[in-house]
Amino acid sequence: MPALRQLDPLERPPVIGEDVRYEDVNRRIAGIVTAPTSKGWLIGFGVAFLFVMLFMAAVTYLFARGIGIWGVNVPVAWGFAIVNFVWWIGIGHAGTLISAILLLLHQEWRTSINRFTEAMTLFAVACAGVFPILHLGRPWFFYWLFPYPSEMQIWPQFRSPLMWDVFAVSTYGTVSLLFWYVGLIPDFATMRDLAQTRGKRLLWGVFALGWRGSAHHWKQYQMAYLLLAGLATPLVVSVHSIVSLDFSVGIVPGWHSTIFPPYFVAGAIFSGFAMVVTLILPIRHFYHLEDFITIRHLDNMAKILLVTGLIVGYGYLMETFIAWYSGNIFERFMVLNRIFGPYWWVWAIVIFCNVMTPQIFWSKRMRVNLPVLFAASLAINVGMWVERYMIVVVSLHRDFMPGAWGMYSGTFWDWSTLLGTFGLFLALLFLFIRGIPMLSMAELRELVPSPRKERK
Amino acid sequence: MSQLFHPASNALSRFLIAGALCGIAVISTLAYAYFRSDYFTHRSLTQQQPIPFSHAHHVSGLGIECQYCHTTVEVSSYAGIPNTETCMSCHSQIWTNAAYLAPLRESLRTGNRLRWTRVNDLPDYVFFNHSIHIKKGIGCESCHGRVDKMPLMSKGHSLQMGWCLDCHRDPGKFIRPREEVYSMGYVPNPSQEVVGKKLVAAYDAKPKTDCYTCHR
Amino acid sequence: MNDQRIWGLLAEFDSPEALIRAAKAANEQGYVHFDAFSPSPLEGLSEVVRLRRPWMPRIVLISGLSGGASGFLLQWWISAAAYPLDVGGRPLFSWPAFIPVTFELTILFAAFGSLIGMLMLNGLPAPYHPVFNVPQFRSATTDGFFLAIESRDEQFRLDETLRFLESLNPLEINRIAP
Amino acid sequence: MGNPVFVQIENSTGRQAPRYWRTLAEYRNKESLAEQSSAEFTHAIDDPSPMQVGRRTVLSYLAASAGLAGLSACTSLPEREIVPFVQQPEYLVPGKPRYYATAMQMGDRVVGLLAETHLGRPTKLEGNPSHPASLGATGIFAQAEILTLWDPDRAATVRRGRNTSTWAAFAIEAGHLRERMQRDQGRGFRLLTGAVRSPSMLATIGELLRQFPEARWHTFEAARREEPAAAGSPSSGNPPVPVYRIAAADAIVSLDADFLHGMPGSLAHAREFASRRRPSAEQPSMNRLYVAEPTPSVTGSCADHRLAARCDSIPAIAGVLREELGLPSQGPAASRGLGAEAREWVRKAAADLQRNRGRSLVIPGEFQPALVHQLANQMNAFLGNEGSTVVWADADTGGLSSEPGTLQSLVEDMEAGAVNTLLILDTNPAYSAPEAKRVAQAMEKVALRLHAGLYETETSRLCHWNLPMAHFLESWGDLRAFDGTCSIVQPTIRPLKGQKPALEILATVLGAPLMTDAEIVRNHWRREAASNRESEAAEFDLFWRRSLRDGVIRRGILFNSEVSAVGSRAPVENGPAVGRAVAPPIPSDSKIELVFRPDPTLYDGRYASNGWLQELPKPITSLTWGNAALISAGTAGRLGLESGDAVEIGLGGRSIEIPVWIVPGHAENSVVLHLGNGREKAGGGRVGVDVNPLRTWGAEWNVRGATIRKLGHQVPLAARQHHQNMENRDLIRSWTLDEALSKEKAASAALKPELLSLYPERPVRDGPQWGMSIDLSACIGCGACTIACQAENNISVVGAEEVRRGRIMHWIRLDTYFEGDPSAPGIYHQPVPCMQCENAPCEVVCPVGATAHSEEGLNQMVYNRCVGTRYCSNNCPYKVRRFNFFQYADYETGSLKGQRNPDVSVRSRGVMEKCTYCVQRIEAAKIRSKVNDQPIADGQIVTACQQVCPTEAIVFGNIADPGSKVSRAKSGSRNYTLLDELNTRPRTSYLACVRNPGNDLAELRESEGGTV
Repeated sequence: MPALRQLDPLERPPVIGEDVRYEDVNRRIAGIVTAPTSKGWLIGFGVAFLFVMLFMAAVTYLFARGIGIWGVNVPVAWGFAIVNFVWWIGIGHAGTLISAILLLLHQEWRTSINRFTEAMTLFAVACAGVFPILHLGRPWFFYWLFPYPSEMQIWPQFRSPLMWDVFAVSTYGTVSLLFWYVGLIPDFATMRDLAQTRGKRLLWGVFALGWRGSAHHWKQYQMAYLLLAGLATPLVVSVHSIVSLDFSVGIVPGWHSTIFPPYFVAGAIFSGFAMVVTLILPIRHFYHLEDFITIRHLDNMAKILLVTGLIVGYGYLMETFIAWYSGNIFERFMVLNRIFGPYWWVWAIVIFCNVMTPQIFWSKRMRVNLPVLFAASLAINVGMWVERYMIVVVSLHRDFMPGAWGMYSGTFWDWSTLLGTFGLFLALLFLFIRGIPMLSMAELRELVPSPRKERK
Repeated sequence: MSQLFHPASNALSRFLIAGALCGIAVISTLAYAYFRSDYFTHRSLTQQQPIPFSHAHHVSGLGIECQYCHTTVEVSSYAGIPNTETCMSCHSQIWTNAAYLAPLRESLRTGNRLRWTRVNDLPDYVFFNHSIHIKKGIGCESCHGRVDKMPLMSKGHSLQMGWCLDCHRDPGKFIRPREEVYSMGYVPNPSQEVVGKKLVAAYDAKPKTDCYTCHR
Repeated sequence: MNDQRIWGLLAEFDSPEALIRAAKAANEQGYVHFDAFSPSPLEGLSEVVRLRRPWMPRIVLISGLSGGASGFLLQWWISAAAYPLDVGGRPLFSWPAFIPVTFELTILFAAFGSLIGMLMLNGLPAPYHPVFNVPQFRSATTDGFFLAIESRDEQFRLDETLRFLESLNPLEINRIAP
Repeated sequence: MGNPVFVQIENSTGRQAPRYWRTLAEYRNKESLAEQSSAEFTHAIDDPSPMQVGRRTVLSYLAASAGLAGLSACTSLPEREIVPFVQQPEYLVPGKPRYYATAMQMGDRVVGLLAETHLGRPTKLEGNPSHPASLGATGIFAQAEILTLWDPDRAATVRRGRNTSTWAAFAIEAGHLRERMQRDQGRGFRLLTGAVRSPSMLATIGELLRQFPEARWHTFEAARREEPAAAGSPSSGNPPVPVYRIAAADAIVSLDADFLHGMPGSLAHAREFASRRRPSAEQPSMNRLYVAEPTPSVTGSCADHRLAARCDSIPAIAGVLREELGLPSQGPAASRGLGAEAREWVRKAAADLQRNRGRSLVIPGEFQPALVHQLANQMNAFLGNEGSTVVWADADTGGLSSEPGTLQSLVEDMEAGAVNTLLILDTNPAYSAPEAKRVAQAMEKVALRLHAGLYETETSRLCHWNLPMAHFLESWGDLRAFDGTCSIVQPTIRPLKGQKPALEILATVLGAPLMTDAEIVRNHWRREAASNRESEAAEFDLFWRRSLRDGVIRRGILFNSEVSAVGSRAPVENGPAVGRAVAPPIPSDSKIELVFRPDPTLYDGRYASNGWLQELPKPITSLTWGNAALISAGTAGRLGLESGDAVEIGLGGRSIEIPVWIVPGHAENSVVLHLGNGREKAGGGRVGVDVNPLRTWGAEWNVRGATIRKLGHQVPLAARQHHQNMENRDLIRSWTLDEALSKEKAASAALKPELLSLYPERPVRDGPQWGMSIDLSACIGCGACTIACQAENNISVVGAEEVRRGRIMHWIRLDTYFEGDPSAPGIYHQPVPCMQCENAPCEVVCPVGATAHSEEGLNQMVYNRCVGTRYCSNNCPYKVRRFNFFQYADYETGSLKGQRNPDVSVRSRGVMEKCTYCVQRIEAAKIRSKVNDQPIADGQIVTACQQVCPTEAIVFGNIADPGSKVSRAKSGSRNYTLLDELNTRPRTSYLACVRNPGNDLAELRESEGGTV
């Protein structure tokens, strides 16, 4: 209806297909859940599950033998585990960003992807969350990181950024979950009322909490949702800032830098959106959601990739400049060592993937060219992982005392743990797609022309 | 009839939520209590011993001084467990053929050592030193409890870190005159506050709560 | 029939606009205990439906503040009071280091506040509700637009209210069993 | 590419650090840093497969080197026992260590020791301060002996052939043997021992030879060159032994002599040497050291003027030096043949020697031929050093008329079939002798072969009888030190598995199977006493008890003529006799020479199954677990070799495969190979490469004309330190003497930047504040501190694979850096323990408070609280924290539990650990002082590293007391802290290293004019 048209006066591709009717929303989105399981889904889930098994094997061996099975050593006492942690957390940022910040900014194009990206956030945070525990030398004492009244009368040490991490990540996980669930309540109600068998209706009904869609409900609901968005916005910024403090609080050259918080947050959004693109393109294709996830979305996401990519590039630039400007020989050596040292290839990959790749998005043709977009998003995902590798490993392997320098490389078990979390992530994603409406029907209804029932 | 749930389900659902919250509280309280319970710390739990040795009898009954058997308590980290000969110095005269002393005589004859079960045991990463505690006026009783009332030996206190800290933070509450260190059931006079303050100053008892004080 | 034995009347309309018009009308008629149901929030309904004052912001604010306060105090107590340890020559009460956790706890508590607030103010969870007695109501979460007038409203007279509702030409009207 | 940027960096460093080159690879091709890096990349750890993680090959070493009772804070309380004595020795107080004076021998070296025992378990060895060869210090070997004692791989059972037997059975066998020998006067009976420094052992052997006149005694020390002993002495049977008084020398010239580390008395040498290396306003003088040697040794690394010279050119250099000093000699002036730098070095050395007549010293290397020793003796005599810097002690012959035979003669006799019985006492020729195979084959010809030793070895495999020998800590004995001082060796524990001491085994052969070693030794000294003035029992008991207590036999109580008669009989007269010999010709440098030396940590291989020594980084190269062929950068460049490249070294048809290691300051065309590696029959199996196949009689120590062929694959070597360049960082300050003195005058506090902190300063605490000072001018880089720390603090051995991955556990590491021209670099050592920073970065980042500060300024590490985030290690700028990546400590192997220090927790998997300033010693001392109401005196608390250090480079104490040694050390201008710009405020500080290159040529000329 006209109200909608006014939303974007410029001639941009619409945020939702022209000919989508009100009832299509139910039919096509709820349909995905109610339809019988497809062979494609089974195969996809099966493959993901195999990697989950690999993950389980790696973790079991890890607990049995100790983290010595990884490549970590002294001086490089942090390796894949922390790299993966930071990378996954970063990916976990796009979801809340899209749901919360874009909501506050009235970017209505977020509507058709927010549910999906929130789910992605949750699963990414879940994958990230395992690493702080896995990487402990004595994981069975992980609970010592929580302030509980122990009979030893000894407590955690709150000056440590790792403690901040514990709270930041757990808070982020919890709030994202709440946010996601609140958003789901009306759709659960829809599913409850669409469901055929009584069993299904009961199941959905439990989650729907008896949602009736009354005006009162909607009023309070929108208020709560808005407040949650308002809370999630500073949260999402704070979380990766705090993760970055793990490094910038340390004195290691290449860590000890004030630019880290903004630069990490940008990096997080960067990798997060890259992951969204990577996932949404195939799903959009297989589940024929072109009408709901339109070229407009992809175009916008490509732009965000470009912007955040530029910010990240600026981060690299400043690091280098400050290293030279500070006159600190350790900082200078760190930069030179990154570029020309034994790990020069890491630096090269980072620059290519994170700085050069997004530049192609200056061109609109590239932004809307799906294969290019997909390839670029993959490159950025890799690039951001390698960037964290650069920050963690390349900074540590040559710090202050040459006599203690060393080299690092991941082992078979490092890699299997990383791949394992991919499996975990995808498996959860498959289950989500299959079991829960992956787009917010309640919100989509606001975007389509309202119906007019025939009188009988 | 298109109602999915029974009218009672409203009340039920809210009850369940409330219940879950209470459950968490209850469980954590129980855990807190458990790890401080005698059941967990083995406090006042008697162990199977080769000989049913009674401190009650030897200390309050016969009035034998602690150091008579625990000879090195003033000079070493270990208080010292009496060797077979020490026991035999009396038991070659009295109770010479008491059945339950057979293992003792056996030990002297064969030279095989007696194997007691530890009652007051600290983890290997805790380095406790008896001599300094004695020197600073901490009575046996303060850690080992009323040994003179123990027919069979058992832990007098939990010996948990928190318990140690109670004294290391404020020795005044427990310190006693050196001549009273070995006595059981010592009553401060006039009052522990007064005596404690005086003795802490007199003995220069400034225990540390540094980690290295006990862990090395 | 006796109007005590019904919970209210439920009228279904063919479009959001119709529902909004109906709600307005009911409002002008002076009905208080009526409610409109729609699959998605409708602009214009909220001001028609009289709401109690919005408590939500206050709940969230209070829970947030309490979270922050408790977090900060906890850290102060642990670091400066419970077991003061000299850590790297930093002051026992090094408050700048305590800010992140304080902030996170503020957000956490506030978030819980908003969820619990929303549920409480909406009287959820309420798996059972009289309106569910009307089979057609199932479409209220997909594509149906309903107006319900409760019998407890002192203006509620079965025949009048029925007539009033028909005047808004709904698709159909149902009695809601209590 | 990046080059210009890099140059800018090098110029733009704030401090006036000398210009350092980076890795050798870079030095050669500065053009591309990328290449340099890739060269370095070859050292990278490649992904180990899960199976490699198992480290099976080294498990048995781990066994010999790990720990007890874990930290896995168990929530369910375990049930444990108390086992009191039946009758308690009244002196034995549980919880208090006892110390016994004793002594050990290794080759020709004898060191007096104090053995620390807990409840009768020897747990640690310290030097005996009143012993002239120790002065309170020990070397790495003495520290490692404690592990050897408890090594589960030690020989435990009497074996006859393959089957186990008993001592009784052996006694019977010995009886038969003796009967036969009585019949034939012992014809064909041969005794083969190592160097014998024990008077009572000599006496026993003498007794044997007296009873069986036809029997013969041979000695074999794998790591001893035979002739020099006789050098420069009259041809008569008992040559005197030179004793050097290093402290008295202002100018020292070492002709390939590692006198600070690798010689009898080297501990004393090091102490005296260091005493002249600490210039200050009060004592502005300093000695000057000239060293000519093929590869940097510990001594060479301390030289003020070091010449990298092929081993076979040393005689020539000695000749030229002698010539330069102006001693008469016929023949061509040798100097013409020498290279420019060599001539330069010789001229400087000669000038200095001239200037310091009577206060100078020329020391010949023990692996140099007799000629060099003769030349050195002549020079010392000529310079009037006899009696001042070099004195002569009588060699102890135990009254034996004839010298023992050599292994070579024994082999010849065996081949000739002249030997029917061979008794080998703890020496292993079948592995360590040149032409070992020939030795083995010759042994086959012997009818009855008996072997007694600590381990079953390559040699014992060839013997009919294997007799497990007791460790010196398990047996009585006596030993004669380099200067003739004798000590009683007293046992600290009964033989763990019923092994027998060598003395008792010999006694059994002599027909006194019931004679105990205690009786033998005591009787010997009673006889000695009888032969002297006071022989009354009372006198003797007094003497005996005092000797046991002191660990040194006081001269004068017994002897009119002192045992270590610092003889006046200088053998100069025969000097000229040698002098007439034509100065040796200069060898052509073109041919590649092989130089064979005992391994710096495994010696002749006897320590091959000692995990501590295997894992102790070798000086200069920092290699662990195995050896490499050491070559110079130039040679490597010519052959296109990188460190780690496998090569085939061939010599006269024989060849070995071995990786190479490039050593800066190594002589060109010279390959140094270390003995003692690649033993099949040791602990967990073969480690490193056995270089013996290349050695032949007559060419045991160096030989010319080897071939090197690159094999094209890399061998992963386990080096501790991968980067030996300081990168222009102010880590080691090295000054010349003049600089040092001038700075001394102008109090150079200006060097230190003002250190501000955002945080309020700590209130000054009462009570002691611990601190440490390490004098880099005194540190010779021997590595004793590292292994002493390992012994004291129950530090685990991790094995080659883990070292390669950078997981070595040593709490105090030795960084060695090279400076300047790689062919003649400056070499600097820096021991790095925990700095105990006052503003410790590690503490702030620990989430569980497992590391925090103590009131006495210690940076505490609480193992049982650690969850293992390893954040502290990342945040430690000095990288002194060590992590248990696996369960390194061995909880299973029983015998090892005996070795553990009961006052230190044994760390479990997943916890961080680090240097604690030996807090167990601090706390013990504090408690002792409180219980006895005596204050802690300065120097009463010594850390393990401080106690072992031969040069007293490490000082520990209370910095709150301005009078303490450590405070005074820190007050000097040489004092500085590492990375002080980080404002970590370390409690461990360093004293700048002072070198004394001194004389420019001008000054030389005029001084020469004066003397010549």
